Amino acid sequence: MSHSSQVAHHFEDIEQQNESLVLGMWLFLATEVMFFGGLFTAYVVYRTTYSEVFHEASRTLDFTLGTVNTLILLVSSLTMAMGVYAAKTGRRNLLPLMLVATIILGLAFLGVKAVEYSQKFEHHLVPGAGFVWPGGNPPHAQLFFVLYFIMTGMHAFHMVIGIVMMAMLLVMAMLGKFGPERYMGVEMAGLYWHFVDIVWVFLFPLLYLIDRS
Amino acid sequence: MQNLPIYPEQASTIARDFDLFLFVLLGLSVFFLGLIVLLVVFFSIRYRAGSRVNRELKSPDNYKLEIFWTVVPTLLVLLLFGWSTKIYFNYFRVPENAQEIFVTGKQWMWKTQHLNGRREINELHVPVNTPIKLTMTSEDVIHSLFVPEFRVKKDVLPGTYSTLWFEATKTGVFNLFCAEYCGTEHALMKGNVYVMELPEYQRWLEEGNTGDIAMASSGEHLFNRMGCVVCHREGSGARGPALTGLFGSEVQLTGGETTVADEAYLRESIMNPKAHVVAGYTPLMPTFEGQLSQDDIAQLISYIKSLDDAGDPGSAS
Amino acid sequence: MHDSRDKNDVPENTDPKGGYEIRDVHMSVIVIGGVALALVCVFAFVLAAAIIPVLQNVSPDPTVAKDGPVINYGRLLPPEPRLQPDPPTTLRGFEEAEQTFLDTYGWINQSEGVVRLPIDRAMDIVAERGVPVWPSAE
Amino acid sequence: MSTQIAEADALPRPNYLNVKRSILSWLLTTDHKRIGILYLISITVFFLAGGLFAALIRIELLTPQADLVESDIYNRLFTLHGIIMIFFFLVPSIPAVLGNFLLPLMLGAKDLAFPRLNLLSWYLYWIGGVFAVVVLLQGGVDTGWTFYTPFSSFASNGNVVLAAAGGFVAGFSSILTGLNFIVTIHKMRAPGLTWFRLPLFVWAHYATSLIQVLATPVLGISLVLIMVERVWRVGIFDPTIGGDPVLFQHLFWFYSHPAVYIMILPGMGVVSEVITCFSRKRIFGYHMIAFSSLAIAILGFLVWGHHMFVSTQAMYTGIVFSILTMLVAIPSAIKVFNWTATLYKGQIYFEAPMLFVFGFLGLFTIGGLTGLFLGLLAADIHFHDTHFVVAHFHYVMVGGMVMAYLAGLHFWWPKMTGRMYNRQLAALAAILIFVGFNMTFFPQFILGALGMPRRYHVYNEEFQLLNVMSTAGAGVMGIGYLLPLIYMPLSLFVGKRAGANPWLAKGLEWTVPSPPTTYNFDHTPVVTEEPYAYDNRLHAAGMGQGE
Ligand code: HEA
Ligand code: HEA
Ligand code: HEC
Ligand code: CUA
Ligand SMILES: [Cu+2]
Repeated sequence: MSHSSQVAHHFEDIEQQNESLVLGMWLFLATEVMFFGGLFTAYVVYRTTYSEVFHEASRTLDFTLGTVNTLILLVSSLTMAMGVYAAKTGRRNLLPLMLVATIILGLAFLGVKAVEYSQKFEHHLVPGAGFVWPGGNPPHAQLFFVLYFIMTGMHAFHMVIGIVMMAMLLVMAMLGKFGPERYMGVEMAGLYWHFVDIVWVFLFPLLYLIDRS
Repeated sequence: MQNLPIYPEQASTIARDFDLFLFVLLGLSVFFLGLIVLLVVFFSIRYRAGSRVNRELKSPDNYKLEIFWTVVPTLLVLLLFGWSTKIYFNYFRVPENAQEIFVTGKQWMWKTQHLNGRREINELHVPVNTPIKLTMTSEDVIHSLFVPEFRVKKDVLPGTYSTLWFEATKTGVFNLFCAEYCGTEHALMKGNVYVMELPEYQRWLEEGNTGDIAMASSGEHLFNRMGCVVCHREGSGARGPALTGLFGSEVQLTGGETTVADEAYLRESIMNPKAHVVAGYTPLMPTFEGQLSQDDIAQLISYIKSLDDAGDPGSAS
Repeated sequence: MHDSRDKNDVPENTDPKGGYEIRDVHMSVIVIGGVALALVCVFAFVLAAAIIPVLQNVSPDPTVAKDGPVINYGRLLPPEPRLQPDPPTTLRGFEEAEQTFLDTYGWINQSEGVVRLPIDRAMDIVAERGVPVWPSAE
Repeated sequence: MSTQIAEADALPRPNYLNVKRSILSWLLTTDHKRIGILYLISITVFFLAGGLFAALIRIELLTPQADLVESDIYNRLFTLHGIIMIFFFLVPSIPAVLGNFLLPLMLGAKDLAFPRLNLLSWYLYWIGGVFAVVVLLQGGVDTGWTFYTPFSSFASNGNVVLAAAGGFVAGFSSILTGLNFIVTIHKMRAPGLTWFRLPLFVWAHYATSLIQVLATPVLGISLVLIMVERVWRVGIFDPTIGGDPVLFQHLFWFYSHPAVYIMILPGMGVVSEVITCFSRKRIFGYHMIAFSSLAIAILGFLVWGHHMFVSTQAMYTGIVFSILTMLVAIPSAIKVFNWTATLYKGQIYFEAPMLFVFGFLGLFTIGGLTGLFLGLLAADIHFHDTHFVVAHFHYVMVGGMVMAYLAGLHFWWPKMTGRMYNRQLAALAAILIFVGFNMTFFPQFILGALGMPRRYHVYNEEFQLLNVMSTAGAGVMGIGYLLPLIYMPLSLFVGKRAGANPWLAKGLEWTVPSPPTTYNFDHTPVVTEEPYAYDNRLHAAGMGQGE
């Protein structure tokens, strides 16, 4: 059988290679789920023990910015999916466009996050010495913000990695590297991006929507 | 060679049930271990390479046997689980009439305090045949109170009261260890449990508790509430002289004469501070006449008397 | 492109075209395994819940001392000076209380109208009016 | 005709060892066999370091008072001994050395699914290793391998952050190896090699990789939280400001119990291969052993609470964890029974690998049964944090896993190097290690029963005699471990040529020359027969002779 240049030496054919890459990516996402799982466990434990303080603390988060960010990510998943479709069907001009859109949306998300973080600094809500909390038992409130910063920070870090990947794919797309016979790079990036989006879909309600009564 | 101890003494109610359970568990384990070892040795000798024995195999697999040696161990371990949980139940639940003793673990010492206020370090005196409930917490890291002869152990966490109970069935001195690693001197954080007959224990308990401990402690309460501590705090910068070791000592007054700080002097200093102004101090102290009853003053005085040089008020002198 | 062959319907011993084995374990085996595992967990939780009442009436029901946060409310405590569970926090609380006692107004004894003044204010008053009990500052 | 083959055979055919000899070709190799050898060298280095610390611990414990080292040094000794032995020796040992080397060969594949990822795993392992060495030079870490808070977060003056970072990076090496294996087993099996024709070594590694992929990230996040807590002290685990130290214990043990099954399952895989080959008999109950591996892996995730029976756990929680711990023991019991039944009516050869497996059967059974003791609530209250636990986990880890690792090493050494080692010395090593081991750790069961707590460098008088016996045993065992370090490297120069199948074993890895060529198979093999298709009636002439 022809050993086309796309297939690595130790694979028999392209199906085997593609299926291996996809399975590999899903397994990697499983490790990410367990990694964030540890954080969600800590969040659940402390929210149940200090629920009323967590309610108060959650109300200080900027609901509108959070919603905007959720929309940004949902749209970026759409552009990402379009990108993968473009790569698979060989639309050489649509792919870079979609990649650029995804990068811009990603940067927008990080921008909004930066704004939210700066607000926290102004309101002295950043855990550590400078933490000021008007309401009841400040240490428990600080715990909410510790979890807030670690979880959104870890998510943002994964966002940065995603954007870097998109940039590399963009360069390769501009050089016409992707097409129907070679699209796995884009598909894998797509899987990763959708995962990062889903993590935010869990983070947003847990952190922002505790008690919007 | 001194007799090689294999097993710690049985000195608590739970120890007896525990030892019986462990004996049976050990028996079962030796049986299974023996079974495996015997079979392996027997098979490997009988069927060693080249030995002329019948090696005809009816069928490679034998599902009946496999189901047998899945079901039997499962039932066995669940029975063991049931029995062990019954003992765990008694370990976990504290009898109603248990006598409470407070324990605080601190990096590398155990501090215990009986309900009448008597405190000990690295020692625990308890009456025999009486359920004792230890209410324990830690001042810093996680420790774990372990008395091998009682077969009891419980972690001691900062910020949490964890409870452990036992009923000693034998008088004597037993080991008290810290089991959870807690730092450099983890191996030295140990002491002894002294189990005594009830009357002897009562005597021990009372002996350390002189009458005025109760008076001194309420005195201290007043000392704080009335604000004396604000000016008579230890350390530099306090507006008034430190009162530690004052009682019975020579006091230098302004104007050169000295007097002995006896009870009358203390009473005078509280009611009419201007009468004897201590040398080197501005007469800032306000009079507390009309604010303190005679009892209050008596308690304050017994508290000031208790501030002996050790600076640890009320410790068992 | 590959015909979408059902993974497991390839006959047992032919040499699959692709040069690697594509037959996976039948779904039924995985489902049975998953169900068995779920049953084991349910069994464990049910047995645990069942065994507690059984043991409860075997031996009298002394209080189940629950480990919990360090709360002294409603406890029979030894007299002061008591073992302190958390000395640094207690000291911080004590000094704050002491400072507020010294710097704020407050009732000492409302019925007799005795009030507490901040120490600096009290010193100014003493400087102005002197203290009635003390002989005048000659 | 035969002479040409002999001549051709005499010339060193190009194989994965001699195809390229430069250092760079080794350091940048993506050949799974070379990466296996790189791991073999790396973990031996760490085993010696860990063993050195163990030797120092045993010497210190000779006397009730502190003679060799002060308490602070001793605390760092057992912490580093634990961390190095677990994370840098035992977790990678069989998967990274034998697994990497043999999985593609056993599956009929040319390499693992992601060769470059495999090399990255080795480098991540070594970055973690460098962290460990830096921690060592900076004065070590004194929290115990369990890193319990709040001691590790504010009271320890050891290099906790560095050690945690080292563990974090090394963890990814384990995750990526697991990921590589799962994809390879799913997607790269030779034609005809259906799941129930896979060697049980592969089943064991599949189960192990599942745990590596799902459990290790949780260790990652716990170490990250420890680092955050230690640097900024924001109260995640600090009770004085609202945190809960027991939460760390839950996160840590959620990884660390599955981790102990990461450590034992590959060993069980080796035992299945060795015991069938040297009793010339089909494995008894293939399906039951394969499913037991998966059952252990999955149930292993549900029992972590048995490490916290005496912490402030609710009664109900303790009971549930105790039941599940009992149930997790059953698959191991099934395996031991099946191995024993495999010996029935076989042709048993007492070669070195088989001797190590006999050692495994005895010692793992003792270790496992004492694990049952610890799983029973009543017993654990007394035994927790005493030398009884130390004895338990050394019996299963050293008595079980290291014996299995040595069995595997002695079984596949001819395949990896094309050379036969001195079989008498190997037998002596097996016996020495077995005797030394029992002398070292059996007294610790009694010490534990007597109530000697763990991590004590100063102990009561009455414990001394048993400790002296234990230290004596450690000496014998140490010599036993040093023997393979001599005769195995020696065999590379003086050992007889091993030929393709010195043990006349079944399995695709024995159908290729030893040492194999870089791409393993000239043409993809087709598998038609069941695994372990030995005929127990025939005498395996020439067993172990090589060419
Ligand atoms: C390779 C590693 C390994 C393995 C395989 C095991 C296997 C088991 N372990 Fe162990 N364990 C450790 C490594 C391991 N452990 C470590 C490192 C620690 C301490 C960590 C620390 O605190 O530092 C520990 C601690 C530990 C504890 C906590 C003790 C404490 O700190 O208080 C417990 C409690 O349940 C436990 C239980 C078990 C059980 C039930 C098994 C079972 O899987 C064993 C099953 C095997 C058998 C049962 C034997 C074979 C069966 C037969 C011969 C048939 C007859 C059997 C029956 C009737 C069932 N282990
Ligand atoms: C896989 C894991 C593994 C392995 C292989 C071992 C191997 C050994 N272990 Fe270890 N051990 C642990 C895992 C392991 N251990 C863990 C997890 C702990 C708990 C840590 C904690 O509490 O935090 C522990 C703790 C522990 C203790 C308890 C310490 C305490 O609680 O106070 C003891 C005591 O005897 C001990 C002894 C030994 C011995 C004698 C060996 C022997 O098998 C070692 C034999 C090897 C050698 C003797 C090497 C021979 C070579 C040399 C010495 C040559 C010189 C070296 C160079 C040239 C570099 N170990
Ligand atoms: C506003 C500050 C202040 C307060 C409040 C105060 N003191 Fe004083 N105290 C002093 C000063 C200044 C002196 C030393 C000058 C003197 O003897 O009048 C003193 C002296 C004393 C002495 C004599 C010390 C010696 O060495 O001879 C005693 C006893 C004493 N105070 C007890 C008390 C008691 C009891 C209270 C509370 C009921 C109290 N003080 C409250 C400032 C204070
Ligand atoms: Cu306290 Cu160890
Ligand atoms: Cu465990």
